[in-house]
Amino acid sequence: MSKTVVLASVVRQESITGMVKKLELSVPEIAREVQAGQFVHLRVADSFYPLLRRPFSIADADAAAGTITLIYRIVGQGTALLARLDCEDFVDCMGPLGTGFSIQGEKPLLVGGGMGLAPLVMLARTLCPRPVEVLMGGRNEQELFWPDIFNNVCQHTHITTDDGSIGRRGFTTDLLPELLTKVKYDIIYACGPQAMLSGVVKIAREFDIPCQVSLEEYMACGIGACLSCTCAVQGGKRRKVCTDGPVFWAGEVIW
Amino acid sequence: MSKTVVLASVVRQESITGMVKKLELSVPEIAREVQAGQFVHLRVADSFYPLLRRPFSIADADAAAGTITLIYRIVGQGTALLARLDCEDFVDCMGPLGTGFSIQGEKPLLVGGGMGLAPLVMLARTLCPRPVEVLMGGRNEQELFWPDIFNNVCQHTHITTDDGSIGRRGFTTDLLPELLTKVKYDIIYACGPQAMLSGVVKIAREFDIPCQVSLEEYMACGIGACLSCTCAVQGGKRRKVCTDGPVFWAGEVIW
Amino acid sequence: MSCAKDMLAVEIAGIKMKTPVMTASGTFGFGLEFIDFIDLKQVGAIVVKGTTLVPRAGNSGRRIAETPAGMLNSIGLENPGVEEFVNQILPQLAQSQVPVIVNIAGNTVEEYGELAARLNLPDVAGLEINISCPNVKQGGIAFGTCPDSAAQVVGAVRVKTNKPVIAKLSPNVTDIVVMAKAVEAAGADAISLINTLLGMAIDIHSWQPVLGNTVGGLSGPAVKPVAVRMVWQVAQAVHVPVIGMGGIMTAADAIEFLLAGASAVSVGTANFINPYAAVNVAEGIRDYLMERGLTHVGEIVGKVGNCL
Amino acid sequence: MSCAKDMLAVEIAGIKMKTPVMTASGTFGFGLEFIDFIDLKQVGAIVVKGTTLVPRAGNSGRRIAETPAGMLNSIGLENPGVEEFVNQILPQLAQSQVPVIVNIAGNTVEEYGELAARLNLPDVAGLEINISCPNVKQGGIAFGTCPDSAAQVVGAVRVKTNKPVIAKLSPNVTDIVVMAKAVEAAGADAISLINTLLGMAIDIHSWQPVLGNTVGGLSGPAVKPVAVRMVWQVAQAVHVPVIGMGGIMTAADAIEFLLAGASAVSVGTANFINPYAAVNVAEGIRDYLMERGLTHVGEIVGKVGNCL
Ligand SMILES: Cc1cc2nc3c(=O)[nH]c(=O)nc-3n(C[C@H](O)[C@H](O)[C@H](O)COP(=O)(O)OP(=O)(O)OC[C@H]3O[C@@H](n4cnc5c(N)ncnc54)[C@H](O)[C@@H]3O)c2cc1C
Ligand SMILES: Cc1cc2nc3c(=O)[nH]c(=O)nc-3n(C[C@H](O)[C@H](O)[C@H](O)COP(=O)(O)OP(=O)(O)OC[C@H]3O[C@@H](n4cnc5c(N)ncnc54)[C@H](O)[C@@H]3O)c2cc1C
Ligand SMILES: Cc1cc2nc3c(=O)[nH]c(=O)nc-3n(C[C@H](O)[C@H](O)[C@H](O)COP(=O)(O)O)c2cc1C
Ligand SMILES: Cc1cc2nc3c(=O)[nH]c(=O)nc-3n(C[C@H](O)[C@H](O)[C@H](O)COP(=O)(O)O)c2cc1C
Ligand code: FES
Ligand code: FES
Repeated sequence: MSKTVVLASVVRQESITGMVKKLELSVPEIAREVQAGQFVHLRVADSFYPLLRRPFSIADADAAAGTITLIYRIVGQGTALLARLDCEDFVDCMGPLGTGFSIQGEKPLLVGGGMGLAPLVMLARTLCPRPVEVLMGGRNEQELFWPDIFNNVCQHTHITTDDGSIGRRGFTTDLLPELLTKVKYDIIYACGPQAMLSGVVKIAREFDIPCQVSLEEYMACGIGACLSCTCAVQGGKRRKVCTDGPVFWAGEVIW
Repeated sequence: MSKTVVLASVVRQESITGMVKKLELSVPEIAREVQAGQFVHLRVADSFYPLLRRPFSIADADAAAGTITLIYRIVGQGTALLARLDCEDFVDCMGPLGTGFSIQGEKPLLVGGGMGLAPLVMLARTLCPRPVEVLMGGRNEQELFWPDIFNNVCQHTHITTDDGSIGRRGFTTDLLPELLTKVKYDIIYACGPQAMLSGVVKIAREFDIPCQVSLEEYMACGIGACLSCTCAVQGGKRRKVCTDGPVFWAGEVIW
Repeated sequence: MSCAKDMLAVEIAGIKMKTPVMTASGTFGFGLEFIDFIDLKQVGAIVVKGTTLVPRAGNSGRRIAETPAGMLNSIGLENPGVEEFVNQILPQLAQSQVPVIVNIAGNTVEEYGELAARLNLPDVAGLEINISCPNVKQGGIAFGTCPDSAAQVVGAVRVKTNKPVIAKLSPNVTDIVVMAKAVEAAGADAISLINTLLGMAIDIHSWQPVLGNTVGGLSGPAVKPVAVRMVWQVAQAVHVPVIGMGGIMTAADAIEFLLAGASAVSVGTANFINPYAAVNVAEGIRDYLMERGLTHVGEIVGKVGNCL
Repeated sequence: MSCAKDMLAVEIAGIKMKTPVMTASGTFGFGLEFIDFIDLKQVGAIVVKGTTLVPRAGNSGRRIAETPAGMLNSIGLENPGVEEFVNQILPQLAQSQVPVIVNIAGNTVEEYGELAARLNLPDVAGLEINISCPNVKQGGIAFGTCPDSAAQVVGAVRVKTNKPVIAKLSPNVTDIVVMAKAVEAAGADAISLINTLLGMAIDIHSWQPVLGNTVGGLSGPAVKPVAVRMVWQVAQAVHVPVIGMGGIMTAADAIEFLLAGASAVSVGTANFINPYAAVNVAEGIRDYLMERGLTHVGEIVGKVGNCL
C-alpha cells in the first residue's frame, strides 16, 4: 500500500448543493489500493498560493474504473480553486494516505455529521453485505443531501437536523442512545465535528460498544514528517493523525 | 485623459509565433482615450503570485469597437498566465497610462526592434495619412512577423535581421544611416532594446533629425507613485518612465 | 448614535483621521498620483515619500524585483528635497484636505532636527521619522537598529517641532520592543511599524544581484506574519498608539493588525496593485464592524485573545 | 573527468555528501517517512527533527497556519527524546546509507553538551545545533539571538564531540554576521541558516491567534529574499562552509543560495508539498551546471557579482 504522487485527471465534477461538490478523479494507482477511511492530499494550484496541499477523504473508489470520488465543501481558497476544475483538467494528487477503518463486527452503525459523512460512503460499501445503518446529522434539510448518496450502500438511514426540517430535530447524539437501545449494533464508526465525536464516544462507552473515530487535523505534509497533526493519546504519547490515523479506536484518543 | 481600472473582457487571443501572442481586449473606456505610445498595466491573476501588475504597450485601439490590442512575448510567469486567457475571460486592466508619442513632422521614420515594435503599430496608424516608413530589426525571419502587421498601416518596411535570413543582415542601426542619407525624414520615432535606442539616438543626432524614444523600465505602480522606474535626464534631474514617459525626446535622456 | 462616518474616525497622536487607514510612505507618492482613482479625503492620512534636506537621486540600476507574494525595492530615497516639497508639492496636496504626514530621513541626528524645524508648517499634520530605511547606506538603518541612536533622532526631532511625531521602526532587529520603548521614552507620540525586511535576490542567469543596490527592502503579503507579530509585541509594551503595516492587501489583513493592537494601519505595496486599496480597506473594516454590531473601530483594537 | 555523479558531490565540514541538497530539520521527519517516494541515498544528508534529552510533547492547539507563500509552524519541538531516537530510529535510518545529521536542542548549555556526548555514535554523521527555535520558550531563541550564549552552546557541544558541528542561526537578529562570527570562533565547523522568522496570524472571526502557541516560525518561499541576503552576508564574513535554506522550492532557488555563497542547501517546507523536492532540486542543479559547461557545483558557490 505504497503512497504515490500522480497527476489525476478530472473525470467529472458536479454540484451537490451550492457549496458542496463531488469530484471524480481518474487515478488508478490510488483507486486500486485505497481502503475506506484513507484520504488524498491535493495540490490545488501550481502556485505558492495556496502553498500547502489540502486533505480530502476518499468518499468512494472504483478499482476497476480506476477512479476515486471526493465530496467536499467550498470553505476557503483551496476548495474554491478545486471547484474550478473542469473535466480533463489535472490535479496533483498524493495518496492513498493514512490508516483507514478496521473492518469488523456484523451489525455496524455509522455515525456522521457534516462533511464527515464523506468517508462513511466508502466504508458502507466496504462493509457490504453486512446490514449497514447510518445515523447522519446536519444543520437543515438542504445540507442533508446525504441520504441520496447512502441509499445504494446501506440498509437504513437515520436522520437528525438541528432545525428539524427533516428527520428528528436535534443532534445525532440525541438520537444515538435510542438507536443503541433498540438494536444490538456491535460496532460504531464515527466521523464528523469534534463535539459530535466526543459525544458519540461517550455514549458508545456507556453502551459498551466498540467504536472507531476518524479525526481531522490541520496538516502540512500528510505523511508523518512535520508533526503538525499529532494528537494526545492514552499513555502520555502522541500519534499522527495523518499516518497513525485519521481513524483511531475511541479508547485511544484523549477527549 | 483620466486613468481607470476596469475588468476588460477578452475578445480574442491568438498566437503569432510560438511565444508571441496577440490579445484583443474589450475596454471602451481606454480604447476611447488612448494615444499612441501609451500602455496598460494588467493584473494577470487574482492572486499574490504574481503580485505586481505587468505593463504592455497598446499596440492598437479601435475606439468605435471599444477594443485595444496588445502584442506580447511570453517571457515569464506573468505573460504565461496572460497567454492562458480565453475569449470571454476577464483581466483587470489599468490605463491608459503614460505619455505617448508627440505627433509632428511630415515624413516620419519609425525604428523598432523586437517587442518594441508593438507601440509603433498604433503610432503608424495615428500618423496616417503621412507616408510612414518603418525600419524594423529582429533576430531572424521567424521573429519578424511584423511586416504582416505593419503592411496595412505604413507605406514601406525596411528590414534587418541579425542572421540575414530576411532583409538586410545586421542591426537597424547599420541600415539607418543609409536610409537617412537617401530620404529626408523629418522625425524619427524609436522603440526597442536599450542598445538599439542609444544607437538610433546617436545617428539621429548626427543627421540632426528630431527623435522620440519609448523607454522600458521595471515598474511597480505605473502611475508615478513608487519611483521604481525613474531615469536620469539632462539637468541632473530624474523623470518617471511610467508617467513622464515612456516616450521622451531623445535629447532629454542621458544614455 | 452610530453614524457610519463616525465608526471609522480616529485620532492618532492628535491627528484627526476620517478612517484608520493611512497610506505608507513611498507607496503613495505625494498622494496626487491617485486623484484619478480616489478622493484623497477618503484616506485617513497620507504619509508622503521619505523627504531629505537636499534632493536625492536615489539608487541606480534596477530598483524593484518581484518575490513570492512580495517585492524588493531599493529606491534609495529618491525625493526632490524638503524645499521643493514645501514650495511645490505641499500647497497642492493641502487642497485635498487630508492630513499630510511627512516621512523624514536624515544622514545625521542634526539633519533630522533641521527637517523637523523646516516642516513646522500649518499644512503638515505630523512627522514620521524614518529611522529604518534599508536602502541608504549612511544613517537610516543604522539609527533604526540601535535603541540609543533611534532615541537620539527622536529627541532631536521632538525639540524642534510641536507636531505629532511618529517613529517608524525597522523590523530588522533582535528585539522590537526595546526599540519601541526607546523611541517612546524619547518622546514619540506614536510608533509605526514595520518598515521593510532586508532581502536580496540573485539572477541565476547573469550571476548578478537583481537589484542595482544588491540588497533591498521586502514588502507585501509575504511579510505580514512578521509585521503582525511585531505590532502585537509592541502594542502591549508601549502606551502610545501603534500604526501597523506590512502586507495589508484587504480589510481582513487590516483587521488582523487592529486586533493585534494597532490603532491605525497603513496600506503600502497594495497601492501599486489596487489604487483604490486604502479606500477599499476602510470600507471593508466598516462592513466588518457593522456585521458584528460594533459601533467604533476602537472596539476591536488590541482585542486578540478576547471574545467578541 | 566530469562524470555526472561527481558534479554534485561535496564535502561539508568533513561530511561527504552525494549532492549538496540536504533536508531541513523538522521538515523531513526521520527520513523514513519518505521512502515510498525517494531513495534516501539520493539526498545529500538528512537532518532529523530537533532532538532533546527527554521526550517532548510539543505545543498544544493548532500548530500550522498558511500565510501568503509561506507557513507558520509552532510544533514546539515534539520529539521522542534522544534515547528513543538512538535506540529505535537511528538503526533503521542508518540502513539507508545517507549521512544523518542530528539537530539538537537543549534548555541549558549543559543539556546541549549532554546531547552531543550521547550522540557520539558511528551512525551519526554530524550535529546541527538548534540555537534558534522560536517555538520553545525556555532557551532556544534566547541562545540564538545573543552571540555570547550562542558561542557558549557551540563551545559546550564542541568539547563533547569529535563529530562535525553545524551551528544553525536564527534570522530574528539585528546583525546575522555577529552571530556567525561568534559561533565560528566558538568552534562550529559549518553554519546553517536560516531558521524560521518569528510570525503570528490572527483569526479575525474568533479574535484568537490562529496558532495554539500564539506565535510561530515563518518558512517557505515568502522568506527566501531574507534568507538569501543573510547567506550572502555570512558567507563573506566567515571561513567555514555555509548551508543555505529558507524557501527553496526549486533548483533555481537553490542556485540563488549557492551563488550567494552557500556550499550546500537544505530543502524544508518544499518537502511537504513535493516529497521528491530534495531529489528534484539536485537534478535541476546538475542540469544547470551541464547547460553551462561547468563540471562541479563548487564552481558556482559564492559567484554572485562575478561573470559566468
Ligand atoms: C483527513 C482529512 C479528511 C478530510 N476530508 C474532507 C472531505 O472529504 N470533504 C471536505 O469537504 N473536507 C474534508 N476535510 C477538510 C478539508 O481538508 C478542508 O476543508 C480544506 O483543506 C479547506 O481548504 P481551503 O483552502 O478551502 O480552506 P482554508 O480555510 O483557506 O484553508 C486554510 C488552511 O487550513 C486547512 N484547513 C481548513 N479547514 C480544515 C479542516 N476542516 N481540516 C483540516 N484542515 C483544514 C487547509 O488545509 C489549509 O491548510 C478533510 C480534512 C482532513 C484532515
Ligand atoms: C511601458 C512598457 C511597455 C511594454 N510593452 C510590451 C509589449 O507591448 N509587449 C511585450 O511583450 N512586452 C512589453 N513590455 C515588457 C513586459 O512588461 C514584460 O515582458 C512583462 O512584464 C514580463 O512579465 P513576466 O511575468 O512574464 O516576466 P518575469 O520576468 O517573470 O517578470 C518579473 C518582473 O519583471 C518585470 N519585467 C520583466 N521583463 C520586463 C521588461 N522587459 N520591462 C519591464 N518590466 C519587465 C515584470 O513586470 C515583473 O515585475 C513592456 C514593458 C514596459 C515597461
Ligand atoms: C517602493 C517602496 C518605497 C518605500 N519608501 C519608503 C520611504 O521612503 N520611507 C519609509 O519610511 N518607508 C518606505 N517604504 C516602506 C513602506 O512605507 C512600508 O513600511 C512597507 O512597504 C511595508 O508595508 P507594505 O508591505 O504594505 O508595503 C517603501 C516601500 C516600498 C515598497
Ligand atoms: C514544521 C517545521 C518544523 C521545523 N522544525 C525544526 C526543528 O526541529 N529544528 C530546526 O532547527 N529547525 C526546524 N525547522 C526550520 C527548518 O529546518 C528551516 O530552517 C526553515 O523551515 C526554513 O526553510 P524552508 O523555508 O525551506 O522551510 C522547522 C520548520 C518547519 C516548517
Ligand atoms: S501532517 Fe505532517 S505529520 Fe501529519
Ligand atoms: S512605476 Fe511607479 S513611479 Fe513609475
